[in-house]
Amino acid sequence: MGETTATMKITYREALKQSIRDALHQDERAFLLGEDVGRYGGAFAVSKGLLKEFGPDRIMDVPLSESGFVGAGIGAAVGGMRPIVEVMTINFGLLAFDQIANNAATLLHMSGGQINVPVVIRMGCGIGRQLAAQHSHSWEPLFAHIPGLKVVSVGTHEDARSMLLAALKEPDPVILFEYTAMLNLEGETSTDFQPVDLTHAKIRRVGKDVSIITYGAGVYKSLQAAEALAQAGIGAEVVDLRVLRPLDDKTVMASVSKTHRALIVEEAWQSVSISSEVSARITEQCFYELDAPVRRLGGVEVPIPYPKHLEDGSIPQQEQIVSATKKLLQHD
Amino acid sequence: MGETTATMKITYREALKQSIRDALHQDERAFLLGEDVGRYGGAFAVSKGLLKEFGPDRIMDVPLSESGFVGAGIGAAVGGMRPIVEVMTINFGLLAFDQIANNAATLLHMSGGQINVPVVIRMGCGIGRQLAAQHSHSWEPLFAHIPGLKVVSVGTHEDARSMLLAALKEPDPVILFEYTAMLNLEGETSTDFQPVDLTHAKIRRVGKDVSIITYGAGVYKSLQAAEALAQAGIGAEVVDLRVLRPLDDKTVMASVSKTHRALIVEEAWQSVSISSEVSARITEQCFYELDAPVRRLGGVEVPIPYPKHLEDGSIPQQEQIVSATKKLLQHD
Amino acid sequence: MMGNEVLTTDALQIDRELGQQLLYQMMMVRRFEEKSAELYTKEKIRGFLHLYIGEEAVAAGVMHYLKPEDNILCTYREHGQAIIRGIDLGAIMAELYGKQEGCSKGRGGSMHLFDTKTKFYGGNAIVAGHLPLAVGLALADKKMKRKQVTCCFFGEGAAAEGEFHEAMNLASLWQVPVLFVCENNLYAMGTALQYTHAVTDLKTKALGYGMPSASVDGMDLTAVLKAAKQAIKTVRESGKPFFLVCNTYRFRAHSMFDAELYREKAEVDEWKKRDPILQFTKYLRDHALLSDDELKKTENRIEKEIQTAVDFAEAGTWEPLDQLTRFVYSDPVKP
Amino acid sequence: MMGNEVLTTDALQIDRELGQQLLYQMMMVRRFEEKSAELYTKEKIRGFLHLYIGEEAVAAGVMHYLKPEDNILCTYREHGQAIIRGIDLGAIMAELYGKQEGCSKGRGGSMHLFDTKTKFYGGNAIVAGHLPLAVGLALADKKMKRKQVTCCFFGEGAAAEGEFHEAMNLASLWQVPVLFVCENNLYAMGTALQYTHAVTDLKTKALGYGMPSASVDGMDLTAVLKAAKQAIKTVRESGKPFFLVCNTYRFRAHSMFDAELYREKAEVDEWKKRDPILQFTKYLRDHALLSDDELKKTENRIEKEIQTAVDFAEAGTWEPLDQLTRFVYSDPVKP
Ligand SMILES: Cc1ncc(C[n+]2csc(CCOP(=O)(O)OP(=O)(O)O)c2C)c(N)n1
Ligand SMILES: Cc1ncc(C[n+]2csc(CCOP(=O)(O)OP(=O)(O)O)c2C)c(N)n1
Ligand SMILES: [Mg+2]
Ligand SMILES: [Mg+2]
Repeated sequence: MGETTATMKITYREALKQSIRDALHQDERAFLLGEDVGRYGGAFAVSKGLLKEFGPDRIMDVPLSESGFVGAGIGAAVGGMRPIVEVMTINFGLLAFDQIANNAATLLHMSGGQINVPVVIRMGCGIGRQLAAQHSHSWEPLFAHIPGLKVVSVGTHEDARSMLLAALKEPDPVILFEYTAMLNLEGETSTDFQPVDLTHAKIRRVGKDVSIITYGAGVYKSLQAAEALAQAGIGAEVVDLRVLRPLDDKTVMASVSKTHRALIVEEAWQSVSISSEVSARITEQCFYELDAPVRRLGGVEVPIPYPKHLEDGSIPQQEQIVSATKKLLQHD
Repeated sequence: MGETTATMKITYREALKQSIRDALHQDERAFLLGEDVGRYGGAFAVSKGLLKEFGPDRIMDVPLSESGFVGAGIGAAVGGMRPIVEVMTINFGLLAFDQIANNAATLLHMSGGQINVPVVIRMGCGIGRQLAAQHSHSWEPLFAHIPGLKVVSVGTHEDARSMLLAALKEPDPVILFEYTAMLNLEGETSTDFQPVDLTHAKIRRVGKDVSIITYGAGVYKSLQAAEALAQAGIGAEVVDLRVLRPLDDKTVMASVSKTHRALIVEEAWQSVSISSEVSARITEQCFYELDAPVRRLGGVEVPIPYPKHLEDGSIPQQEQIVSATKKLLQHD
Repeated sequence: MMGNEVLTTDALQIDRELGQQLLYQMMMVRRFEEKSAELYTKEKIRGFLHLYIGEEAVAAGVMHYLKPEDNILCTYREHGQAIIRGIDLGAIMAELYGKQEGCSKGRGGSMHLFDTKTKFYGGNAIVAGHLPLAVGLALADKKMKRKQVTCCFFGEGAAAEGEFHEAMNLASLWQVPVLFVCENNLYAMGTALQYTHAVTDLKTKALGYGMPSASVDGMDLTAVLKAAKQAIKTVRESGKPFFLVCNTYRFRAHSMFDAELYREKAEVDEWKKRDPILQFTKYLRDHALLSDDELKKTENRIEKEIQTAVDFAEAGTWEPLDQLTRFVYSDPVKP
Repeated sequence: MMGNEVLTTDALQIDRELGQQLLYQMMMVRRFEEKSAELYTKEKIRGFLHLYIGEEAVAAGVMHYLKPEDNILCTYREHGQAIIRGIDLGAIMAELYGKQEGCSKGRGGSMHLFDTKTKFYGGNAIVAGHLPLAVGLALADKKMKRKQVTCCFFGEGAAAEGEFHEAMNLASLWQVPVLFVCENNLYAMGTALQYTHAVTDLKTKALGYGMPSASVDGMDLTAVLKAAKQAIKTVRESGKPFFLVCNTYRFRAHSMFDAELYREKAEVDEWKKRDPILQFTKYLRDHALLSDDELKKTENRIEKEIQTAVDFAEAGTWEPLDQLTRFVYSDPVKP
């Protein structure tokens, strides 16, 4: 905030890895378990080297059995550990969804407040690597529907570096979405990692004409779109939701009340999504501030096709964000 | 429509049962499979007597293995049968969600149009019987997020009697939600069952002042609220969405464009729900018709508690619909 | 006067005190549930109510060897385990009423009894959903070098679920101290064992996981005690899992919504002849470890204790509606 | 001239023609995949690409006994099965390219080859997700009184998933004709068999389902043929399921994103000595069923066919973007 701090270049993958390392160093109750996190080095090399550094008790390879090991992670959390469970990708997350929704999310409630479930469940997420219909899901909305969960989305390098550490401090289950298409992306982060909070959305770019509200892989895309819009003289404010449940209404409404226009961008299928919810809330909370109807730009509602041009066509791209924003501004 | 037809009294349970009977009589490829559908008579006695009438090949009891038997139902549909799979209640539906989302919903697409999946998956659904956190889910929104599925909701006796028959005619997978709290409810239906269509929402009550948009267990509640509102001189139009995916925008927008006010009522947790989606669409499609911000009345975001007063407090009740509607009208 | 014979089975010495204590436990469970059924009819208890009647020897026998630090997980049919574990009877009954004095503050009801003080982790109503949790609790114990056993009860129906397979494999792979207790009461709701499992000798299932196993007559408390002693000893000493099948029978309907169309009354009657309480009462009498007078006293004591529990529940209070959204997230930790 | 010995194994008579046909199949799979790897490097193929190299004898041996009306389901590592099943080579390659001339119209790519004409039901990329489908297809056949076998391939890693358990149990309970073929290549990505299963003799798993089973050296085509003949005969005649474990090895990385940190090169080299193609070539030569000249001809023929397939894929067309939302729902049926 005004202060200059030293920055460094780091890939999203490396930032994630360092956050896991820090977590394991900081808390001896923490351990990572998931398919291929150890000997393979992580399906996407996020945990490469950690087995050697921490040994097999803290970097646990597990069999293919998502319901089983996610449930075991929940149980271990109840037993006093701080498990970081990796579900290789969200595509396999439905196999563990019962454990997450019916156990992790309800134990505190069903027990009348006796049982905390401090588990962090990380899932690689999103589209963009031509992995076709069963391997390209953006299912953040499904998890964001469930009370009892905190659902967070790692849209920037800063959050890749720090969100896990914050998640591990939570007494309640946290679902943490990472974006596999961003792993190789380099970014600038502060060398002095500030603890991030898990309650607030974040304004990633200030602007006065329109609010672009997004999360996850939409963040950098929206920032790029905002750059392009700036060229055209349009000041777009980019709001990174970060926390998909519970939503930080205040930051969103403050932004929209200022810009009077909102575009919500996400890669998940548009129907019954985060953008639906944000749109509905804007209507409820600042309808009279709006100079134009809230617009959404979400994923096309199709199982994701394999070919690149069709895959690219399935999610909002920068140009579409730009043109949708411009259209929104013509509504005066 | 104008014509008088004979009507009869029937419980929601009996209507469902008769629809299964008809289905099995009409199509020899149809069969029912699910936990306890046969010898037990159905967890809620919906299929009582059918084992005797149709025999164990057509009324198949299955072991507790939701992923397995739902997947088998999908496979049998691919193999040319017309399975009616009963997932005893939606609470166990997450165990089968991978099969539904990754197989039933994608096979047509992944195969480039070669494979149809004409399966109907029925799930008992909803809250209202003091079954607590793991047994009171209203997870229609989760399924409505998935392209490739048709998701329908049985909110009335008429639909209880006929929707399954329509669903079985679909070439694509249909998820059909029934409401266990309504099973004993008696209702009036026509004796001459008209085939229903699976594309349209339905105006259950005509009104000019406000549109109450709802589905499932919200339908009768909203109709009762509309009665009460009528006493107060307010003409509420009740729109039963019926088809939660793909949504019938036209009917909704026509109603809202007429009444200029919309309240969306559902029992599911409010965040990232059907009501979020409908609200967002109204904003997108008829913002300038609105005389007041769209309002939602959804489930309170809590795992459902066991005691009756807390359970009742978790979902919108008639009085709340009435008062929310009145509030909406004060917005002029 | 009274005999003071001490019986040495392979499992344990049953003296007068222990014998009567075990009998008391089973009778208490039985009477408590009979009372619950009555209260259900009176609409004091609502929702689902699953009775353990007929199966009492399983919980009594197995749990006898558990220590206070051991973890316990159960299904929705868990009144027996909760009572035997020593959760306050009033708190259990209040929970069945849904009062905030209940052991889960009334939020859970019959299917969700919880009590962390006695390491009682539910009351779980998604069939087989608690098996992975059990593995995780045992894993935490192993990691924290606590020498504890996690005892996980579930029905034979649950063993058909994928979670059973995954949990059994994980427990065996990770070598964590879980005792899996399969309460084979021959029915999963209305679906008989032979329609649930291709192999009905359930202990066979353990072969695929390289896990030691045993099966036992779950209607005979002494047999259960014997098998449980061995099984728990194995788990405790080896730190590895064990699969124990207890063959039993429920005398009542699956829940209060069950017309019992799927079985003959004659079958139920046949099994009732093997009532674990009758059998064990006879056993104690035969060995002069129980007098008529003592039995009467126990019965009276149970009546009284149950009445006290009911009174406690009746006097309990409803949680105010404005607290509805509690227990969704933890209260913020005060720094 | 050339020997015309006819070999009678327990399984079948391998004459010159059959021997060379099987060799051709395995070589074709091998060369096709080597070509695919090359094209992957050239970025003609994208996404995940899982090679079957080293495991060819499993598909060739098992599928030899399948009839055109039998159903086949595979994992994402299914090029071998697709080729051997006779899906047009050009259509397979075009699918790997993502062209609309592909066997799944380009929508699926390498992991999702489909061809209903040959009853080839994928290409399924959720591990074990296709096992329940296989049971369902077989159930449909049984209900429709079609005498068909459903053959379902999956890896040893898949056998740890709950779906394996549920599908095995359902198939056995319902007595439906499924051949479950477990391709045990010792690794699930980087997780070795002993970290995936508490019991590493995988056929043991069948005991819990009362299903007949066998395991076989999957590097030896003649052994696979023998075992498969017996297994498929059993399924076809009894209408009941069978669990066949083929012990094999993949010579290549799991997919194109795999640094192979989890195994030693020496181990791979050791297994390469048992290359199924080398072994079977030697076998044919030893029995004078294959001449150098014939081998050369086969190689040439394969090269040519692959080149034709590549040309076909290259010449293929991209589906127009405006068709993006096709295949989400069926086109409305014209009445
Ligand atoms: C995953 C799941 N599926 C279905 C149900 C509905 N249900 C509740 S109990 C039960 C039968 C369970 O049988 P079993 O495991 O043998 O235990 P028992 O009730 O006989 O003690 C069923 C089908 C459920 N609660 N959870
Ligand atoms: C349910 C699920 N979990 C994880 C994955 C990621 N994944 C793809 S292949 C694979 C290993 C599968 O091993 P195995 O079943 O032995 O088959 P193989 O690849 O060795 O042929 C994993 C973990 C997946 N596709 N599906
Ligand atoms: Mg049972
Ligand atoms: Mg493998």
